[in-house]
Amino acid sequence: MRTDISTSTLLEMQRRMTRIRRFEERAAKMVKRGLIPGAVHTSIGQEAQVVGACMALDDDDYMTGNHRSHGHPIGKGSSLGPLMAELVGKATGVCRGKGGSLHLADFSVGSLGESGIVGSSIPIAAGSAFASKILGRPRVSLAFFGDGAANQGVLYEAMNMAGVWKLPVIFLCENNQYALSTPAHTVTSGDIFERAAGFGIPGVRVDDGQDVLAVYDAVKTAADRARSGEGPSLVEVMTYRFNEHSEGLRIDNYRDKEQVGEWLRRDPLDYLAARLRDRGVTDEHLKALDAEVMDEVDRAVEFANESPYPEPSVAFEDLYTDEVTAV
Amino acid sequence: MRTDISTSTLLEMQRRMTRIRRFEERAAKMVKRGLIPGAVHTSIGQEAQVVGACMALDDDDYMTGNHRSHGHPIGKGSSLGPLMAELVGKATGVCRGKGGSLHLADFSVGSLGESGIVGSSIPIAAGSAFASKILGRPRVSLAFFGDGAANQGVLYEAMNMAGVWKLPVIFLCENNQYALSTPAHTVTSGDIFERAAGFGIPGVRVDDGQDVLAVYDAVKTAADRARSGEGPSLVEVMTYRFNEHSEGLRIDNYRDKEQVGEWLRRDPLDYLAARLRDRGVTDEHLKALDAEVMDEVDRAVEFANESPYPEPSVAFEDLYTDEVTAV
Amino acid sequence: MSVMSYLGAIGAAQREAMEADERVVIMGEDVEANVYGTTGGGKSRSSEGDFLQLFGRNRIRNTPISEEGIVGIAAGAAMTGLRPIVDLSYSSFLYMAMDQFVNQVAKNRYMFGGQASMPVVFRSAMFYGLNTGAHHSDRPYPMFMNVPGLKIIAPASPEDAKGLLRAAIDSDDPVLAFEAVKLWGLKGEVSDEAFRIPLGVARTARKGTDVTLVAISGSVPDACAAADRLAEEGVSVEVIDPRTLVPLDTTAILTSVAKTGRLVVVEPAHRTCGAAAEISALVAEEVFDALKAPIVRLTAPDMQIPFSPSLEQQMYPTRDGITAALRRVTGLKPA
Amino acid sequence: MSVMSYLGAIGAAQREAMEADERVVIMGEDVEANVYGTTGGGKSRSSEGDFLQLFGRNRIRNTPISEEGIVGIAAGAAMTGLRPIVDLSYSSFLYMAMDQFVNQVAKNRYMFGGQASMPVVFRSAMFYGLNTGAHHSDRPYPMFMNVPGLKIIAPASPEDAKGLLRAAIDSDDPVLAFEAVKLWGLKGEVSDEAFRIPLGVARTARKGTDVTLVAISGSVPDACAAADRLAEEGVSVEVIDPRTLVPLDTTAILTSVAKTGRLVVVEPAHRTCGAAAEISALVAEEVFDALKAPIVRLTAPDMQIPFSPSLEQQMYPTRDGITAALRRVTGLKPA
Ligand SMILES: Cc1ncc(C[n+]2csc(CCOP(=O)(O)OP(=O)(O)O)c2C)c(N)n1
Ligand SMILES: Cc1ncc(C[n+]2csc(CCOP(=O)(O)OP(=O)(O)O)c2C)c(N)n1
Ligand SMILES: [Mg+2]
Ligand SMILES: [Mg+2]
Repeated sequence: MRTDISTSTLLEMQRRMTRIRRFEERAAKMVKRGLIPGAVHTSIGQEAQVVGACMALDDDDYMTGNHRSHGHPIGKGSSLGPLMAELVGKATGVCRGKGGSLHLADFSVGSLGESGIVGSSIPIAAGSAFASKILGRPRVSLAFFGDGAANQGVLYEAMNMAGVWKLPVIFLCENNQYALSTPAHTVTSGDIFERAAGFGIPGVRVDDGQDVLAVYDAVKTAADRARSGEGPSLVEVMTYRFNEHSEGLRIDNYRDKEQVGEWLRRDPLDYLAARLRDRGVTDEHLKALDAEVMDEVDRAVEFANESPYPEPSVAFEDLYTDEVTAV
Repeated sequence: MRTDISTSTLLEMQRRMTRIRRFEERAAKMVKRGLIPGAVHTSIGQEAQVVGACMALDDDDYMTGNHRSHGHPIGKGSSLGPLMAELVGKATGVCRGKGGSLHLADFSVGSLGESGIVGSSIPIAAGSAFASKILGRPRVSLAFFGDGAANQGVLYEAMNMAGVWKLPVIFLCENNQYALSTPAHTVTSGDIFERAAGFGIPGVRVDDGQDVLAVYDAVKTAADRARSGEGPSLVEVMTYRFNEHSEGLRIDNYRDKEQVGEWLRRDPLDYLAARLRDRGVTDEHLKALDAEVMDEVDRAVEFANESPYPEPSVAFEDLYTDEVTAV
Repeated sequence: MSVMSYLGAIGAAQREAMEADERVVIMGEDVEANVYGTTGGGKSRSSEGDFLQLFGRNRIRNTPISEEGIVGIAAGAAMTGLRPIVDLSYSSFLYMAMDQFVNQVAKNRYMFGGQASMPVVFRSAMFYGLNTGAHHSDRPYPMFMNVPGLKIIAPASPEDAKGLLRAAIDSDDPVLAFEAVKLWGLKGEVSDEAFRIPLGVARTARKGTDVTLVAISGSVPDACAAADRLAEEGVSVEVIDPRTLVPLDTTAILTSVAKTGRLVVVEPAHRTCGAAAEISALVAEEVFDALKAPIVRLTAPDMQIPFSPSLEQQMYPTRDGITAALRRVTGLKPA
Repeated sequence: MSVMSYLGAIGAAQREAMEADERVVIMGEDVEANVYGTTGGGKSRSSEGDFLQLFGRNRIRNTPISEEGIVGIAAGAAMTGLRPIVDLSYSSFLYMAMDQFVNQVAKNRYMFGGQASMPVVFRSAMFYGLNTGAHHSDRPYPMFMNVPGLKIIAPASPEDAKGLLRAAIDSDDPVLAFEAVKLWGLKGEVSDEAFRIPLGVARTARKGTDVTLVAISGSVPDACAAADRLAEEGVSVEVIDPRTLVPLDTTAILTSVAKTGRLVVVEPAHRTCGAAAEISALVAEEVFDALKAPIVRLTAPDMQIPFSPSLEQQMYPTRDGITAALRRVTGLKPA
């Protein structure tokens, strides 16, 4: 355990992981009750991987993500209200109700957008890093993507350009071992993190991705490297999603029960709670933290519920900056 | 020098390299005289790389290529007449005059088509290998592509699928160190052949790509591996093009004169000629071989010249098998 | 005859084709687990009719998420002996493979002077109207209509889904199949025989004399409903479902408009350069003299698709909109 | 005023924009060496006006051959402070980056509720008619017209090339610029000032009263020549060059057809779902009552492009073809 991380930072990590967990548990319930339309993919079980990465970034660093989308902006510090309002399609949503769960973006915390198209947002992160480099901005960018996305060619195009131009970008592969129903090892030749070497950039794997500090360390190393001008890194994190691919989707037999049970026992929130207790943080303290977050989620849901739906005309805004569009 | 290769095989290699050289020298002249329309990219200087690879394949093995297109089918055994007729756009061309230099294809020798789009034909080769595997056909497939194409994402998608499905395909990178005016090292992070490892497949580099036997050995190893069901390989061959990117294109200063001069002295035809002499082949024999090829090229040009242009209606054939197209 | 859902009809066509010809293989993301319901009996692998059990992993092949690679590999395989059916799931993912579609799949046979043929089918589904947001709601078939060398089917009934898909699989040319997800649940009578519906032949869904209503894919049920409504008002609407977009049955459309003198075209794609534009232009050129009224296009506006239900519902042509347009061109007062 | 080639005008616009705004950068394959002639004075790096010497490698950036990655990186950079001009050389290579164009470039601003803007220009050239074969002859602008969120320019004169490109670079929205290579050598008077031509405003190349001839990109010179020929025969042809395809100046087109009552549209793209189809449909819907004759489209056929000169020459609309169509719709006897 790294001793140079303050207890208050650890508590902030626990808080962010809890915010993701409680937000998504609530969202999952709302899907079941028909209150959230469209598809919802939760990061429950993967909070350490998300928060470890986000905490290793500065507040104004950039980030792009994917369909498993809520964790990323929450981990980066987004307010929950506009996120929840977005999920239910309200005018106060972070994207005015036009994005929905799969397309959250919160530029106020450097979140340049999640993507429903697997792999498609990876070069966007690299592009923001390119702009930072050219404009002399000390920002780092990070692209979150899954083990499935790791087989999209555009990742390698982006890794190559980032490598040769020494862009301050981190490619973060959230290896939860499945792409929908497909076990990663059945469609992936070789190890993902080892693909970095061929593109001249460091690649590491965090084998225990349920340990937020392990993820934090790996990403911090990559971020320091990027910020000091040495270029990109690939960080692969081994983790597991606790829920189905998306809420309500039922596919049998692709993950065996034992495996699921084993992973459910490796809860990232419990991991960090244990460490916090080692540092003398009391159970009451941890409970209070959880209660505060629960309260925050309640208020976010209230905010979402009380917000109006967007006016129909909003559908015809934002396509262009000058609103030239007819019809 | 491998002693298990017969002198007659070496002579066949020399013949094929000479066929490429003489065919393309003539084509280059015809471009200058306005007799061949469109762009023409020669493999002059790269004959060892092409022929070494083709000779390591069986006659009915498959192959795809790129804009630097004549060497591949010639190396695989195509007749020169229909190729030359294609270059000038005649009805007797191997593609009925509809392909031209960039899109030669000669299914009779396993040539599934060259591609004007950089990188685009790589998965086609992998697909033919997939068909061979499913149909239980003992054929191997080979994709030729350049150092420039090595930065197209689709290569890595194809390498991954070939790796995980153990497809009998060879990815052959013709690293002539430039993509048009762009030095490979300025746009390529890491070494190309080392990218294979991350995709779980063997990658080798042939450092002396002017030596046809070195290329032959590397590709033979890959072909044996593929044919025995062990899957794909990546072979990178270091070579150099003696002419400009395409005939008639003038761009100054991107290759320095000394470098060009050095490589011009490393002529693959001279290399193999020296070895043949070591084996007792006489200068007369070699001269006769060259004269025969020159004669073959003359006859190919004659065939092309004497052939008619396609009827205009031919433009409206071959789009679909059932010719449904109107207009 | 059996009653079958549209989705079931697709599964049935695939199964028939797989049984009839060993060269037919299915490849795509998550096809083994039958996630979308066209490669198995039920949702469970243990249910009867699971394709993986029936045909094995050589012929039912899960792919990585590598659309460009998959399409290219299918194309290469089609050129050399297989007859792949590629399940690309959402139509929104086709863009990933655009180079392969245009530069290899559509061009190879032509460029190579007929040396290659390309017997491959690419299935994808249009999930519009389901609050899936801009990344999962595309209806991109018009851009593929602009690519010579591809054939395109867009069936709108279970019977057509089965018959056209079988014909597509038989075709030695590449065929893109676009399915509107809102049709997946539609039930209808389907012949139990292994029938085919030839590509390029439209279906006249309603006979009529006053106005021609051409409807595409998911718009067909709304078009028929609107026609029924107008019938009650004494207006006779001829509803034509082209079913195949390339080749398009121009004769059926032109003959109908020559008779009715009026044309409304309805489709779920974006307006500019859509299929409706093509059909309108065709008519304005070929049977201009018969035209008695402006040609009306009902399409999605030139706008991306918003997520919120309160926004998305207005983005596609509706039954009411079609009815109003039919009234307008036939000179009826708005109801 | 100076006399400038079309290609020179593009170079001049790029140079002006680079000098005016540090955030403007040029990226693409072989842009450092000025292979295509828009990033330098002459073909030699030592000639005056070489962009690499003027602006340095940070702003003139050779890329690897990775179209999808390049477009995505440019998009990400545009969302976060740069204003990239991406040189994609041939229009045939755009397909490689289709996912980025449609799913990121066109959708991001909309999906994110206006949080992002996307000031980026993608230039590409249509090399048709030059015996470059099917892989290098595409004219794919119609498929991009079907993608809401992109703006599209297709200038047909040196003056328009300069003014529209400056406006495109100024635009906070993504703009695709399509250049017909056969126009590159065209010379014309171009103002020396840093002028802009607003997007969405058509140019009336010839005034006329008998028939409207809308011509796109490389078809404009042929259209003007045909109009001149008809003028000698006493027919007054109004030639409209939309210049911008999205947004399209519908007012200019509709007003003209309302006046002339006749429409011919000519463009080099494939027929089905092309820009000509869109313009025809627009007119058939909006000014139907003014129409006196069928609307005629002159386009490339729905066929890929063959290599042989003896085959390719017949694939695009010609001056004679335009003349004949104009005669036909105006009721003149064929000459
Ligand atoms: C280009 C593309 N192909 C396919 C899909 C359908 N799809 C959505 S999520 C998913 C699995 C993604 O797996 P992974 O990248 O590992 O992320 P995870 O869901 O495991 O977090 C698939 C196939 C898509 N959205 N985009
Ligand atoms: C997708 C695509 N992008 C760009 C081009 C233009 N182009 C043609 S050849 C070439 C260079 C290719 O370099 P390399 O792959 O190394 O092959 P080489 O010419 O050196 O043999 C380029 C950029 C193209 N034809 N296709
Ligand atoms: Mg995963
Ligand atoms: Mg090269």
